[in-house]
Amino acid sequence: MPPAPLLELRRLVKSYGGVRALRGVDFNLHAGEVHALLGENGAGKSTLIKTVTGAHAPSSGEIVIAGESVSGLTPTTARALGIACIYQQPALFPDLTVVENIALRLEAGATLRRLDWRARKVRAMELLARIGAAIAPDAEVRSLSMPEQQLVEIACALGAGARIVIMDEPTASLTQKEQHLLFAVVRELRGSGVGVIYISHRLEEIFALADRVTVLRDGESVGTHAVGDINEAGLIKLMVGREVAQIYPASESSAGEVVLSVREVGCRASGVHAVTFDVRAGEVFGLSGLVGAGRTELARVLFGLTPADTGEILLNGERVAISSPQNAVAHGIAYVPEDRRRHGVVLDLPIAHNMTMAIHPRIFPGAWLRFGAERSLALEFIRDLAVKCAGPDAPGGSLSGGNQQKVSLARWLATKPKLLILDEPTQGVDVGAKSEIHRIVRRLAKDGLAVILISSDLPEVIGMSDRIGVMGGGSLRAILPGKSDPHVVMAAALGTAEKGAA
Amino acid sequence: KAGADKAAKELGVELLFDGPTDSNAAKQNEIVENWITLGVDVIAVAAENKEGISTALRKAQKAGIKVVTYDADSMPDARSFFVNQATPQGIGYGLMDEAARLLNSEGEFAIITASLTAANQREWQKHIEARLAEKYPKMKLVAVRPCDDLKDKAQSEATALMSANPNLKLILAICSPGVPGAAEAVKQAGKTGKVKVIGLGLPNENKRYVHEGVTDSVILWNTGDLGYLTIYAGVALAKGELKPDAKTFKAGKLGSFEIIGDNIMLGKPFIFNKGNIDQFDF
Amino acid sequence: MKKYFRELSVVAALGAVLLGLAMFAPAFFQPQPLLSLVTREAPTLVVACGMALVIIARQIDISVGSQFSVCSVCAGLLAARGWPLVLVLPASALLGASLGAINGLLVAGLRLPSIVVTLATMVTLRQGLNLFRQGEFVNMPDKFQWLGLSQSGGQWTLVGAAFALLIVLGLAMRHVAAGRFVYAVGTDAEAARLAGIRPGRVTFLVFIFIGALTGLAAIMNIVQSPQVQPLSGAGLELKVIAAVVVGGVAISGGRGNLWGAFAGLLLLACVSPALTHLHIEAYWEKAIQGAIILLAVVADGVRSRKESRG
Amino acid sequence: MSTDKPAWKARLLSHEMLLLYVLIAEWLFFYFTGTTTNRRGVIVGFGTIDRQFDILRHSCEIGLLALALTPVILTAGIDLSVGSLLGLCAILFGKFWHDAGLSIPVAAVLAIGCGAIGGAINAALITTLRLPPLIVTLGTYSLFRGLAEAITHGAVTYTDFPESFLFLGQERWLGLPTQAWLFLLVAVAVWLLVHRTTFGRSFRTIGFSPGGARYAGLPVNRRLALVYVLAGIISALAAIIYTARLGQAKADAGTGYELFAITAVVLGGTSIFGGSGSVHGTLLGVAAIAVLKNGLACLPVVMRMNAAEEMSGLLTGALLLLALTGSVLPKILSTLRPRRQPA
Ligand SMILES: Nc1ncnc2c1ncn2[C@@H]1O[C@H](COP(=O)(O)OP(=O)(O)OP(=O)(O)O)[C@@H](O)[C@H]1O
Ligand SMILES: Nc1ncnc2c1ncn2[C@@H]1O[C@H](COP(=O)(O)OP(=O)(O)OP(=O)(O)O)[C@@H](O)[C@H]1O
Ligand SMILES: [Mg+2]
Ligand SMILES: [Mg+2]
Repeated sequence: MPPAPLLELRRLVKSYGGVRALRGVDFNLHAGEVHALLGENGAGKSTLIKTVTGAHAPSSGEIVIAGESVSGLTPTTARALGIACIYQQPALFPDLTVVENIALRLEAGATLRRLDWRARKVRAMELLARIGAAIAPDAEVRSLSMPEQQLVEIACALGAGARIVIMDEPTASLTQKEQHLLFAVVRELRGSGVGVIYISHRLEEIFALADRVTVLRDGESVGTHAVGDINEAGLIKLMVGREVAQIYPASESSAGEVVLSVREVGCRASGVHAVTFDVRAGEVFGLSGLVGAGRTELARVLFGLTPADTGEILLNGERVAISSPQNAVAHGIAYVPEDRRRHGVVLDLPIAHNMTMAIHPRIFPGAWLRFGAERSLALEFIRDLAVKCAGPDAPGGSLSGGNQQKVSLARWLATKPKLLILDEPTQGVDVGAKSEIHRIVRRLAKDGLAVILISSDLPEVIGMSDRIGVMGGGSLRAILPGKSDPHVVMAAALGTAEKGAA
Repeated sequence: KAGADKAAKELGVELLFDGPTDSNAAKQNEIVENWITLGVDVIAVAAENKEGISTALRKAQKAGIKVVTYDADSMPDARSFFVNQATPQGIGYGLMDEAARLLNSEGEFAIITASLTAANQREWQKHIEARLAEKYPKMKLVAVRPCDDLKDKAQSEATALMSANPNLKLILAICSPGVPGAAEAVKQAGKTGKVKVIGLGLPNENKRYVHEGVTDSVILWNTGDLGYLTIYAGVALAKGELKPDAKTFKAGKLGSFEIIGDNIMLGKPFIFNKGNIDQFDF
Repeated sequence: MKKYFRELSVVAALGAVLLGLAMFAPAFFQPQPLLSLVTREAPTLVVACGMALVIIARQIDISVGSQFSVCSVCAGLLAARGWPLVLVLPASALLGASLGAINGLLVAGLRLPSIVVTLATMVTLRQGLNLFRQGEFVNMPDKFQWLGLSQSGGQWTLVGAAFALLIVLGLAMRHVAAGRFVYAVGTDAEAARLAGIRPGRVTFLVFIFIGALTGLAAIMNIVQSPQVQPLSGAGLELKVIAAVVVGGVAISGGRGNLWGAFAGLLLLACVSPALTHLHIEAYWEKAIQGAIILLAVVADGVRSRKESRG
Repeated sequence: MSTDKPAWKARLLSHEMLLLYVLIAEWLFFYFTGTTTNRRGVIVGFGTIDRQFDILRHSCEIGLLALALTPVILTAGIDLSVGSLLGLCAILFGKFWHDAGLSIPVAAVLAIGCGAIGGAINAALITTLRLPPLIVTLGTYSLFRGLAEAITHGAVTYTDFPESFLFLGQERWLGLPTQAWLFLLVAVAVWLLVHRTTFGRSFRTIGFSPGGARYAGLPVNRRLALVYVLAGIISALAAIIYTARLGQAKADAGTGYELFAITAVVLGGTSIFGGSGSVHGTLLGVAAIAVLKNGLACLPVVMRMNAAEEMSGLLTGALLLLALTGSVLPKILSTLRPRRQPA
């Protein structure tokens, strides 16, 4: 083992306003190792690496690189110190080409330096070839798909020639072939003495790739282990702090009439094709799949944001054409979107305004605002869903993620929908709020609502759903019964194993 | 303004002077209404918009304020006297006649105006065209181009006018930045003498071009005298010395002026040329 | 081809106008008057280059017209005091740069919206100048005209300088790192920060830069005639913004280039002389300009809409 | 509730209240320095009732445009074409009445219809093609003014309107200048629309987060269209009042008014980024600018310098910068504080 670790973090603390994302984390990384970082959504993994890359300044604590304590790290100095990073949200420039994006991330130095476009292009192609990505180097990044953007990110990190390479969920949207190429790259890096921090929610990757693993929970490190010393169950226990199976409330409802029936529905613009399934009243229909599988796109089709152009949709047995969200709402469809901060709640508006946003015609007859009615409705939902807030007038942005999610949910429950589509309802939500949301979903199903639950959290889909649809590449690959084996679901999602039973 | 100041000093009255930098009827009304509430004794106005300003002036008269107009008249019932130095007709005819004299009543010419909508410019242009139709059949107005009161734009427009109309003989600028702008363009095109420039303007802005022979004449009502006379008339009116039926009016050192109807006549517009332009500095 | 659709369509429109002129008013293409017209637009081109940068960086500067006037008058006054050109030129650029720095400070430092900040500085500078000069012309010494050269020498120098600036800047935007920083900041300031660029500083410098260019342009303008009118430059901001936008620089930042801005400027600058040459009445001018602006953006909108569907 | 007290305090320090204090201070200042007794012993200057009415009268058109722009800016849009549209509608109104021989009310209704069409052109380009409002309205700014000039050849001026029409712009009714009643009516209507209906709520939502509004099932395009069409209608109304006040309709009516109106709206606390702002803030902004402008014209010093126009422009610009800086100062201070603590 080398004498001084490549990177050492001592009692690192980071707060965002009131949120303490990191509460004194210790961490170290050696040359020539792959150190996996594990933890639930919102555990603080991304925050940790952002302090290392200089994107955010830590509130307190020390960052030691190759034995030297550094302070006032900025993205530029971090890069100069040999740190490269693949961010979870691709930090690419959509208006610029692939070559330029790679160059901007790789080239440091004087602002008046001349750019050699030919050399840049050659280099970009080389890097892309190394990770086996077939991407036109002159394409604008905005025209790339999510996985392609992820590949460009990887190429950037690879090309930096860094001593420390950080990868935040690099495989989230990759196909298996690309994953294998990436693994080869990581191993090659390790072989050449580079330290790799590898973040992933997929345990099998960690066992395949990592040397050591550190688990974060609620902003604290709950232990570092050599991968050989620990098994999957042990890791999960560390991550969530209890047994997985216990968290999900049992299904109490029995399925009733078919509420929604989707027949061969497709939408060219959003890449959804030939999706067929039914959802019954009182049923939770889970939608699983890898990131980019097209689940959100399907939901957007059903909600009229990108209307379907083929197939038919039947609601309560009647054929309907859903051409716009207004239309969907009128048909009793509700959609809690996945991007909470951009689409779910309007951060600058009070909670009460957010909650009544989808029921204007009903609660405000004749378009006149009735503040009293609005307030009492908001108070009711705040009580029912146990939203922690200063009051109905507090702006949505002042709430924690989980509570924002509840506000978003309340908005749609207020419409008294027949069909509720939940897209990643617990992403970035803490454990407590998560199980509350689960309980609410169960209760709604029991009251006869048809629920479509989209989630990337495999245990969640399996634990919550009565049936599980598995998507991939924009189409529905399989419909599995509830409580299926996670491996079967994953296999269906990856499209590797034989089709599961419907 | 200089003449007005001098008259005010001689007569010992307080003078407020306000003029919008850009010619704008709405603004002028606001200024007049401002003066009414300030309770001045006399208001002297060069009307930007005949009908528009008249309402305000009638209001002033109702408030016991004496009103004289100068330069450009309002409706006759909205003021007591009009200090008439040059009617729009006088200016228009004057300019056209001067242009015809320089061209021997023959050839193409173009007009550069401040903006297509400015009231006084419209008025002058109308009279120029009337005079043209009436007296100079061999002359032709090929274009009217606005310069937004910008000298630079006038220069560009004049350049384009000359290349678009090879037979252009004269440019007539009826706004003051237009004259030096057009002159500079003519000079740069090397057409000094071939394309003549005349217009309405101030001597200082044009001296150089007049001496170089680019600009032939600059026409101006003698603002010094006009201001002087206007102030005298206003004060006399306020003191009751100037009666509505007077036939002549004596204004300080300028001597006596004829009154026709309710117009106090100052005389013809003043023409600056090589011979006299150096005597003036404003 | 697809990438440069916008630039090419502006060039095509320009070509159509020129073709029309060649057919119906060949007199337009006389070398000497054409050179004069181009010289008159040279300062505008310089300011347009700066504006393209500002808009690419996702900001806007509507105070350039006022800056232009202030620089013109101050430079004129200095010249009248006997300062030589070699001093007046940098002084004017410096004055412009410091006016730009005020905008930059307010926008980058206090994170205020640039459209409002520059609206305020535009009014303040313009009215301050009116107060100070009351519209009076400044007479410049003769040796300033045409930079002390002969007329055609001066004209070629000015046109050459403007073109040189355009080419240097246009190439720099693509081939020098700083230029790419401007694009990066305009595209996504946060991503730029993560890539090690300091968006605040880039914004600040861009405002200083347009200020300096405006100061320079003011000099390029005042040497073309012996007098400086304080009103000169009024309305320049709209002309320049329209040209840049017609040329395909996206108002939302990050897209477009100087070549497009140049084509846009030529197209709009052609309208007025073209009308004169085609003997169309002047009162159509504004309507035609407005129609050109709208056509350019509508064409782009229709195309990007088709693209996002396909 | 425990938050009651700070909220009350915050309200006293809200942008609108601060602006009100500035307005009152301005007014008092001019009242004491701009009012004099003239030789005839009559009180004249800023302090007279007539003066106040003049201020009101002169701010009606720009005030209307500012009212039109408030909902637009709330949706994070902008409309540069309102001043030009005012000019175009004034011309069309004159043309309908004078050339087509229609009665005044019919001509007025038609002119307002044309204003609506002008707004609809903006709306169509902005919503269906998703073009940035700044560019679209920059184009129509030129186009509308150009059309006004083309229709009249720049030359035709419609005048000789009947007394009964001029009454609207030049006389008083029930004690107030006639047009002030109309202005008040529009102000109340826009206030109600923005602050008391779901429309206003949607404007804000769209301004804060267009995506959020769409995902909440709000008819985003319809609301945006409404905002621009409304701006067109109000501009046309302003055109009619303008014509009545000056007794003439000409192609240059309302030149440069858009900048005043935007200034007033922003001064009134409406964020140019959309979402936050208020109609009463806009009214205060209009008043602050109008009082400043008229007050300066009453100050003897300023009058002697003949600098009312310039001074008021200068001070308006300064006031705007001050208001902007003031609005971000608390935020900046609060971001500075935590940084200092660990040091
Ligand atoms: N910019 C921010 N402002 C406020 N809070 C933030 C910000 N970024 C992250 N947080 C909060 O900090 C906590 C840790 O977030 P972080 O993104 O580090 O989680 P993570 O472990 O990477 O989760 P995931 O697996 O979802 O990527 C979360 O509660 C999150 O809501
Ligand atoms: N027509 C298309 N062409 C290219 N890429 C597309 C197209 N439509 C969608 N995509 C991309 O494919 C992906 C489909 O993602 P979607 O959001 O539906 O996945 P998901 O299964 O919901 O995953 P998650 O929500 O976990 O990210 C998106 O990343 C989107 O950018
Ligand atoms: Mg993360
Ligand atoms: Mg999704």
